[in-house]
Amino acid sequence: MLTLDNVSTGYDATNVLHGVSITAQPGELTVVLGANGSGKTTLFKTISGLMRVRAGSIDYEGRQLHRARPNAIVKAGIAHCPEGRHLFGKMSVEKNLRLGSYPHRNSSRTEEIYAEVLDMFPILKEKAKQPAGSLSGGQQQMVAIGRALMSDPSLLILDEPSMGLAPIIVEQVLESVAQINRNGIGVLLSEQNAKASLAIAHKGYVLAEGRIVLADEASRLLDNPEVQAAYLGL
Amino acid sequence: MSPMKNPRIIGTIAVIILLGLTPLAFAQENYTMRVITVGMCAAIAVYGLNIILGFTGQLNLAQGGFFGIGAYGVGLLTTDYDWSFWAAFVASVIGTAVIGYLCGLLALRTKDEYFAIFTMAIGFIIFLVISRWESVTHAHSGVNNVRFPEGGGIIDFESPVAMFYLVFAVLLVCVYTTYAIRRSSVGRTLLTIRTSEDLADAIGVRVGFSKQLAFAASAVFGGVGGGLYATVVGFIGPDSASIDKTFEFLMFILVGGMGTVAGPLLGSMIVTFLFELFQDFQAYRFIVLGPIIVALVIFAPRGIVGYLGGFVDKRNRRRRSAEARRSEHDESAPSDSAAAVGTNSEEKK
Amino acid sequence: MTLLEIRGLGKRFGGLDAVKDVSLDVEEGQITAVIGPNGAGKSTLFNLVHGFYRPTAGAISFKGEDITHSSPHRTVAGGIARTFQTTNLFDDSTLLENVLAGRIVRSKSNVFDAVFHTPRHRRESRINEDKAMEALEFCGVAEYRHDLASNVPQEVQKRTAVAMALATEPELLLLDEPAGGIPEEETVDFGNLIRSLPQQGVSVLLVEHKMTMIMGLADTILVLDHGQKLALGSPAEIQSNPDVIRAYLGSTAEEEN
Amino acid sequence: GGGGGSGEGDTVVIGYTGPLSGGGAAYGENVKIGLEMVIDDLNADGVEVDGNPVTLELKSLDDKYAPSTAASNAQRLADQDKAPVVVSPNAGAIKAIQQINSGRSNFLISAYTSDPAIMQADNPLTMMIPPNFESYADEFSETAMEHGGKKLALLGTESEYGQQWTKSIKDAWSEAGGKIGGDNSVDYATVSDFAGPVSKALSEKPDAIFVGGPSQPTALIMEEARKQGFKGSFLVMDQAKLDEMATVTKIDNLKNSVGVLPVSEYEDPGTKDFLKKFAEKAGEKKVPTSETALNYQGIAIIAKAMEVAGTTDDPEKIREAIGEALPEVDDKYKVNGFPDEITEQGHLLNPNLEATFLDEDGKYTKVPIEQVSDDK
Amino acid sequence: MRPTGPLPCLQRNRLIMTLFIQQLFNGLALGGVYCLAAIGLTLVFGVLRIPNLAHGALYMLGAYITYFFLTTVGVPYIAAIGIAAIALFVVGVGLERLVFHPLRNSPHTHHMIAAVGAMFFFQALAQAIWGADFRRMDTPITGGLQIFGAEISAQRIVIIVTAVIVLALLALFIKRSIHGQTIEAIEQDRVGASLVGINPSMVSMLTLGLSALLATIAAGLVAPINLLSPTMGDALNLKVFAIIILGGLGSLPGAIVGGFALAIAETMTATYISSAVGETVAFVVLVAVLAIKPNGLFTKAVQR
Ligand SMILES: Nc1ncnc2c1ncn2[C@@H]1O[C@H](COP(=O)(O)OP(=O)(O)OP(=O)(O)O)[C@@H](O)[C@H]1O
Ligand SMILES: Nc1ncnc2c1ncn2[C@@H]1O[C@H](COP(=O)(O)OP(=O)(O)OP(=O)(O)O)[C@@H](O)[C@H]1O
Ligand SMILES: CC(C)C[C@H](N)C(=O)O
Ligand SMILES: [Mg+2]
Ligand SMILES: [Mg+2]
Repeated sequence: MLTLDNVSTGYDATNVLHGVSITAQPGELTVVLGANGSGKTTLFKTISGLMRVRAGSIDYEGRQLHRARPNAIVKAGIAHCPEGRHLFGKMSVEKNLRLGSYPHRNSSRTEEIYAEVLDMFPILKEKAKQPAGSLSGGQQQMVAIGRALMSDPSLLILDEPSMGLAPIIVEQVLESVAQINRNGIGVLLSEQNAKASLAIAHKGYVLAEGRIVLADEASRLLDNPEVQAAYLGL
Repeated sequence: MSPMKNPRIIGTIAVIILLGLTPLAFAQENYTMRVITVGMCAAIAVYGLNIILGFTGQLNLAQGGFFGIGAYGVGLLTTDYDWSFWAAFVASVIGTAVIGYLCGLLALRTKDEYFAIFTMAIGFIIFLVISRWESVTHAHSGVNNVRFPEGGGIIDFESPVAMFYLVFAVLLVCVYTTYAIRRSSVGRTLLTIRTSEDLADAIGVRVGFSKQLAFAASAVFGGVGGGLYATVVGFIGPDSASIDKTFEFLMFILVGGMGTVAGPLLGSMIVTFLFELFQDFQAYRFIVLGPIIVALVIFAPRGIVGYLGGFVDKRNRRRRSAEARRSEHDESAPSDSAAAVGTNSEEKK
Repeated sequence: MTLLEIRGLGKRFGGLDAVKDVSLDVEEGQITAVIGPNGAGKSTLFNLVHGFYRPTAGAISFKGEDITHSSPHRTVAGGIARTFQTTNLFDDSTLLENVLAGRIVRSKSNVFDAVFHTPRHRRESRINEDKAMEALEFCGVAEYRHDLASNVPQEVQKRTAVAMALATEPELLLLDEPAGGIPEEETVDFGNLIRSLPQQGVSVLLVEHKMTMIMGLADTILVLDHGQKLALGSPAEIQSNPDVIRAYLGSTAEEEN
Repeated sequence: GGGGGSGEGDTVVIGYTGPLSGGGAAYGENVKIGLEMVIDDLNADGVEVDGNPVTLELKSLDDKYAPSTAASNAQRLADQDKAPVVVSPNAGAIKAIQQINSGRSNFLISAYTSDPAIMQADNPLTMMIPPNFESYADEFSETAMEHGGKKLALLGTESEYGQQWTKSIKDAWSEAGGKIGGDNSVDYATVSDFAGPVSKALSEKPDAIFVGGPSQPTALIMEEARKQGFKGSFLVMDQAKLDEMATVTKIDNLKNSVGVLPVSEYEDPGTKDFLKKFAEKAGEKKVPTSETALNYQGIAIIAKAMEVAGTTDDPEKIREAIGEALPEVDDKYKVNGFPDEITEQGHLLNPNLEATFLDEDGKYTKVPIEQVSDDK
Repeated sequence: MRPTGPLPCLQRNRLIMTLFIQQLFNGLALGGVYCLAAIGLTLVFGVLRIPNLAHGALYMLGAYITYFFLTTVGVPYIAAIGIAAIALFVVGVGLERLVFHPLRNSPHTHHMIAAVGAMFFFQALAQAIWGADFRRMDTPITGGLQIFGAEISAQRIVIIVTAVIVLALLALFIKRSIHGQTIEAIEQDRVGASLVGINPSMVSMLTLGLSALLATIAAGLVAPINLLSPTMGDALNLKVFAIIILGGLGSLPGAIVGGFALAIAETMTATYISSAVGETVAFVVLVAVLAIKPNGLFTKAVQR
């Protein structure tokens, strides 16, 4: 279980997150909703160690992570597919993906997961030898998701995974996310398409200006009139 | 905001006035005058570096070479060919411009690290030519008795104070040019290239052409600095074109602040005096100076002017953006249809 | 009137036809959309039109003039502006400075004007500031003009990118996923901004994956797949085209209606 | 002599600017040791100017071999430390300093270079210490030809000084009827492996090779030449010292060479004591060179000239007094071919200049040298 | 005295041949020196993109420490190199921690100047400890070979062979091993690298340590054919940058070809044109090549 207790953090002098507390149950799909600039990306970056925690604590399966470095956090089982992808542009798609398995590089599961990823995004099979930087925007997004999966995580953080993807692929990706989750991997997701994401989630949080303003079962959020007005366009 | 209220401009003007007054205090101290005057010659070359590196973002490591071409142009023409200083000066500046332009033509085909090392090689070739082409440059024997500028019977440039003001005047032109460029669309053009060549391309900037001009201009400043240097010191050797000069210039600009108006001047003066200050430690001064250089780069990465300017900018920006927001909200009917969009999540709910 | 004419355009990368035999007319005063699966060649098409890439086949003309091999700065000067798929701003400059950068292509004054502070330079500076403010206001982000680009929310960045492109005074604006990263529910406002462009004399060529937005905006839609034309038509035609549904829209198509 | 008296009398600063870091540091250090030694000795003996006891003090600055830095340093020493004399050990630096030492600033340059170009500047305040190197060319050529043959290869260093030397050897050699191959000079300081240049020089099958730069790399070049089978003789430039070279290579590699006389071979009255003091100061292993010895002598001469002139702060008077001072210098300061005259231009001359030939048995044979005029 | 009359034609041809072969081997040996010196730099500049101008100073320090253990302490040659290599590894790690790590997000300019500062420091330090005098390091590897009348010493053969082997191993390491790829990954995207579990700080540290270690091995092998002095690294510094840029950044085969090509060009022009031209030729070749191929000879395959 991932627990954030009263976490605050930010850039420069100003805080962006103000005492955020959330939990993500193992194996569950947790979705974070919020308007542009509400702090979703910042929250994810804080969990994966890309940003320093200024106050509060983070605990994952009994381990204190709020002081840990990103590489230790990946090793602990949390993979982060970041906003902006951060691929290795000059390396081939295959190398990008294989570097994803770096924390467990000698594991026998690597080939298995690699095959699964290519199954999920068949186009990457064709592009395996191309530099990642020459792929189309959407294809790069697929590589980023695939790379995160390659670390065989127990919790996968996806920051707007469908950004830039064609509608049909969005559908597929959300389907895959649900599938990944059904396979027992916990997922922490932020997604533009609130309705579709709530539909596959167990639990949801609503973030506004760096504070959690709502937390509930996903199905209940779907029915919540406030949420409907703000995020579901109803 | 009127320029007169801008703390950066006030600061720059204060520095310049202070510098302009130094002869009052030090006219009798040849040593101090010499160090300052030589430092100003370097500062002129550093203003050149500021254009290509500070504004345009291209790490040009040939600047020491261009400085050397300017110096040797003046040195050789006034001695071996008996030209007047002014004619020699103009000729060598034009010469540097031509050589700079041609070098730029080749060098700018490369990018990033390749550009840096390419220009380093050019600088080094210039140095090797100067130090080996005995029949023309006298190689290591150097050029002796470089002529003083002719004062036309009005000014005697043999006086260190007169020489100081000559270099000072040229320096002023460089500072003002830098200021003018920075404020104009020319400066904006170069800055876009520094940030992203692709994006600059996308908004219609003539990237290649602009880089080319910036490179040539930077070489010209190098030549001007070198030409003055030759007459100030009277004797020049190949060391005036060496790669060490380039790294010295880089140090000056980095310590002063890249892409700023006052940075090159402040950096040149401060580092020059720092080096003189530590002279007493002789060979061991670099045990202290080395780490100081490293520390400056680490702790004031944007240089002294960048560091101070950062505060000013931030304060200004904060005040101005607050102002902007206030006025925007006061105006109840923003211009166009779509402009009424609330970008603020608050308003949307 | 046809503003942009693309004929038989092609671009190969190694063995791959990123764009192949694409023809398209972009009419003045219209919003033309290009959609298609990831990697269909949409961005490549933009890069070809804009002069970033050299086509390996075909021809492009703008206002009757051949621009097939024209370089980007010529294209921009000629009246075509663009934004990038991933937001691209000068991060450590303020928004105003960003948009002013868009004015460079229309500036005539040179270093000497700047140094001697000539009347031309003064006049131009004033005009540039005015136009930049105009563009910022038009895009609804004027209140952020003194903020650094890296410090403003994504949507403001996206709008600023449009403002910067508009500052070059284009007749045709190429927008590559301008609303990427903006939640679908919030794109309505952004859509309104784009819709108002043709009235300002700016025709639009648009790539976007947000179908609600595209269907509401576009006059004509070109669908690309594997670099080639899959369909061309009105939103209604496209939405019901079985090929497009299969290759691109998926089940969302039905859901929308 | 400014610098406030400290009870005992005035302190006079002897300025020194030389390469104390960078490629020339070893050379600059050698000069500095000589200066330190002579100032210690002079202070111990007591210097009295115009009835007042004077303490000498050495102030050294590093110029990394850069002429313009050297000139700044010299100016600083003259301005701030009121040094009436500034020592500089290389021709380029001296030329740069000559631009400023007479006129607004006045100070005497104690010039340690054997390049006569500095005498041609007609600078009234320059004292040149070592012999004009052009003097060596004739006798070197003659000796080498005698022990080797008529064909010479040029393999000197590419410094200004090396180039001048090469030129003068070239002239002398042809005049003596020898043949000269191509000029293979290389910059000793930047060459990573001497094998290439040596092979090239040897490909012309020379009977003699002209070498020289700093002692150690010169030794390496000679060693490489011997390794590649060269049997002829060497002409060794005065910058390299045969005894110092023997510390990095076997003496066998150095045999059959003509070069300047090692300090230890001089028979001046003060040489023995000087050697002893040097060993105490610098260690047994270090070889004393003329850089140290000649500057030791040089400052002793200037100190005496101050006494004779009765001033420590008028460089012109000090310069004028040098001629008169020479015979009065105490014997202990005569260590390395002590001069008995100073030319009008300011060159110290020893009438009995000698070089040396290191023969097959490893013995030094003296070779008398006739000095040439400094004018071109 | 040898006969000085005109040589028979045949004999002259043989002499010309011998000179050519001799210079070819001299060029190869010099190429070995360049390559060895370039190896560490290729890792740090070619792959991590840190223009470490202090590399020459590390090389110098490596030589002095080897000398110290060999001469002052008296351990055997190979062991002295080994100990010095370990010492320099620590120095390299320290350099990364204290200088390059704080600058990880800064542009090249900063790295360069900081490296110059570090170089000044190391040189001054070496002079303070060992003095300015030249030192000579002895080697137990003596003797040599005669090939077609050309003399080549055993030490130089060791240099050539070591250079090629080490560079080839390194190329293999970068291409094949996951550790090699981590270095590349860090250069391309630091954030991405930490997200896949790489510790960029650790890798940078190890890389700099490794580069200093390799510089020491180079110095230990090369120093015996020349002299030790605090500035001994200067002569190599610029040339080594030219070499790895010429080959193409990050391309190790490029570094090998570049090193040998420049060295042979240098020796040959010095032989057949003049030594002044020989000195310049490395840089002229660099400028000419980059003017035609702006990304170097062997641009990495993936850069396309
Ligand atoms: N590098 C940065 N420096 C300063 N402020 C930043 C930085 N990155 C983000 N911010 C600010 O932090 C706040 C939260 O941003 P964040 O990216 O976490 O929001 P988000 O919910 O992910 O938004 P989006 O939906 O646009 O991705 C915003 O106000 C943003 O302007
Ligand atoms: N420089 C390049 N080198 C090699 N292949 C390239 C290059 N640029 C694009 N491609 C390939 O061309 C195809 C078209 O890419 P493009 O970026 O035009 O797609 P797109 O339609 O914009 O996709 P998306 O909607 O995902 O942004 C892709 O398969 C991509 O991998
Ligand atoms: C041997 C020395 C007298 C030479 C000195 N390096 C000079 O430049 O004059
Ligand atoms: Mg986000
Ligand atoms: Mg695209």
